[in-house]
Amino acid sequence: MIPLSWYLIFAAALFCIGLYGALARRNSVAIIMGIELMLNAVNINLVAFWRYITPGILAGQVFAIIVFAVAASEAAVGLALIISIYRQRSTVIAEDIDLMKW
Amino acid sequence: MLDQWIFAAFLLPIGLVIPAVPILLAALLSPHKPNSIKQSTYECGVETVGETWVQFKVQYYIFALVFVVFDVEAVFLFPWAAAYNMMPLYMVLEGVLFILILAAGLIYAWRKGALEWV
Amino acid sequence: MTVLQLIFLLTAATTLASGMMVVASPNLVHAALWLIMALAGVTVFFVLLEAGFLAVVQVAVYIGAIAILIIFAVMLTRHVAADSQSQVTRGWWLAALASLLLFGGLLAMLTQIPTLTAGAPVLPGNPDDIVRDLGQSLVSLDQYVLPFETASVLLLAALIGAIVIALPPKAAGAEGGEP
Amino acid sequence: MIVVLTDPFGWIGQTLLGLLARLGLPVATANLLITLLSAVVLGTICMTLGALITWIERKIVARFQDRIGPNRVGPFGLLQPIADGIKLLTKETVTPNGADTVVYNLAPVLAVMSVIGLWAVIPLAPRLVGSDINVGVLYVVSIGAIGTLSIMMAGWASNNKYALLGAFRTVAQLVSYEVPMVLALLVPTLLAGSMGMGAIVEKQAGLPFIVLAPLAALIFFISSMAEAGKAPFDLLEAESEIVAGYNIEYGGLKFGMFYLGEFFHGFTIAALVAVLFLGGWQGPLASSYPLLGLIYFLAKTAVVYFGVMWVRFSFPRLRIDQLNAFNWKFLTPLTLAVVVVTAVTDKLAAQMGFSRTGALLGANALLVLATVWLIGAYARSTRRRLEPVVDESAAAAQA
Repeated sequence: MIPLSWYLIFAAALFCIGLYGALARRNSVAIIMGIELMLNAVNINLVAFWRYITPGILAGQVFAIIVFAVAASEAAVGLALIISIYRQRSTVIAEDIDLMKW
Repeated sequence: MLDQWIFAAFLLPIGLVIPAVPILLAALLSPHKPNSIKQSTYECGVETVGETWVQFKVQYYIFALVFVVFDVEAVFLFPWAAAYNMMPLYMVLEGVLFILILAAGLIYAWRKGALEWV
Repeated sequence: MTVLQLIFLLTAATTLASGMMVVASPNLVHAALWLIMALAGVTVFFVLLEAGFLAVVQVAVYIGAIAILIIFAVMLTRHVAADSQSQVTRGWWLAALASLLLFGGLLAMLTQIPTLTAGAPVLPGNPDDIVRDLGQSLVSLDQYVLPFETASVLLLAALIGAIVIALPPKAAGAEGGEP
Repeated sequence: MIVVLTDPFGWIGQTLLGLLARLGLPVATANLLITLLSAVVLGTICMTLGALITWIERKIVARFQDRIGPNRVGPFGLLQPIADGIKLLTKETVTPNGADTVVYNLAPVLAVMSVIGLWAVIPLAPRLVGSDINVGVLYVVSIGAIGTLSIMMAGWASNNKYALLGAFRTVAQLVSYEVPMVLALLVPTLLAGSMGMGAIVEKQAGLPFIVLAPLAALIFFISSMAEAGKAPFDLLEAESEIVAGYNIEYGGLKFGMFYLGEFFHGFTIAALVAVLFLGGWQGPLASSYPLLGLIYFLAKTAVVYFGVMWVRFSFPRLRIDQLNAFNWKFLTPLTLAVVVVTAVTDKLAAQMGFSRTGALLGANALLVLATVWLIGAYARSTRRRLEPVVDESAAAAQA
């Protein structure tokens, strides 16, 4: 039988890979990919806790579905922003989009 | 429940192998005489101009965007539909409300001209 | 049950390797394809966790919709020259350090807790009931009806917002000539 | 001996299980082996059927066009697919310059897999279904997504602008038509109260769902035809507009695989319509004689497939703006209305004690009338808006 800790450790590793991608990549589309990885890691945790700890209560699955909706909305709006910025400034490098930073 | 998935778990890799075998076989059987004209990009004999990665219009993205939203909506609605038989009327109406809220989004996209192909 | 463990380990290794390629690949289309591979790996975990509904939803929503959206965005914002530039920020080692520290901390914490090594309990009821219960709990007033309707509003807002942002201004009309 | 004739599948399974048990294998391993074997058999049958379908389709299109069709190789040209296969097998495999080799070669394989994979959840006969998972309907949707992905990969990896442009158009089309398809799938789910294909077929014992939801069946049929890229929705290979589409740079057997996958996809959607709306293997005596069930299922599939071919060979190709307008401005709103109306009517009919069939049929009829009236009103308003532009001579010429 697969112990719960395996799922949690796997999810932690996937989350950290995603975190590195979101922090270190310069291209904003790549940053969104990193965020998607992190959201997936979270989903694995939610479903694993549902399966192992509260199989009778569906809160984990409902939460995972809400995460799907949030991930879809986030990707849709985020990528639309990137496309819009690319149209105006023809760059998608996150460091170059610093007009609002200072 | 897990054993119901075994067949699908077998069939999907087999679905990969079945087309891959003839392709590999063809790579072994067929003649191989490459030359630069044969391998050049096919554009009906016209010389290729510019690079392949031309910019595409944003319309493609808009369609994909509307699709994503409706796909996620369907994800919420499928469990609702599966539980339909044991629901009282007001629960059905909650699902209908969910659909109507998104229908408003479709109407907005329509009015905004996002669904036009230009 | 060792077969299941083997499947778990193989899938975990593939998924993590694909995840590494997502953050390491200089070619963004390749990164997106590796992302799809990683998402497919996560699907296998959902199947192993007996959440069949989430597994198919993962493929339909993530691979079928979000990944396509990402590939479209990559193609729409592509610079050939960008591939040869550095793909990581100057402080990438800080990011790597932070990720490694976080992973180390989580690992230390997870291995400390003894109750996590227990196996999964048997699921109550038959699998068809789980999806039905899910559907019913999404719309029953004392459970998740509020998140359910809010999700609809969130999707509506995302749709409207993204269209407003992505749609080019009408007056420009410069894009009409492009393919 | 009677058992062999009435329930051959169960008999084969039992015999194999007995044989393997005599070899000393534990029951679990033997079951696993039988599952693997049946998956291999199903995959091979799918591939063979795909080849056969090219012959059937060529024969029928020939009849539509007053020709004879393939008749040289073998009786009635039956061996034509084999001859084609041998020809494709010996053709030189050309990989274009600058192509992304791995992705380029993976794309046709994935395209075929996305079609074969669908057959895992299709119930072929009573007690004969590969994976009777409780989310079969959504499984169909998600495997279809892999097909979309394979086209994107093919277009991108070819390093050819027309291939990429074709892939973009194709993916935009597939993705658009997936919306009404998925929403139409809600209707059988709702009527059966389950997402499992097996349960949906069981629930159609008395009455197939096409009687309860004719509009949903029609919408599913149309949108899955567009998903399969069949004419009049075959813009993906509009040779007059974009050379050939996403598969320009493919030749030999790799092109053959795309072609085969597309042909077999047409047959698969016919099978899906048969399962979801026509009752699959349901028919007189089917539940006690599984072989009869398989025959019913295949007959229904064949009828729907003939419908697919009929539409295909009769209608001209749509323009891309018409294609998208048809989907987003007609099919999607209509599907949303169908789902809402079906859900509310069925529940109200159950509460007020009306006949379920009558209420749903009436609701569908009302919906059709409303749609026709709306289209008429729209056409009238368009005509009124355009009227000043039309000059007298053109109007006279038209009259």
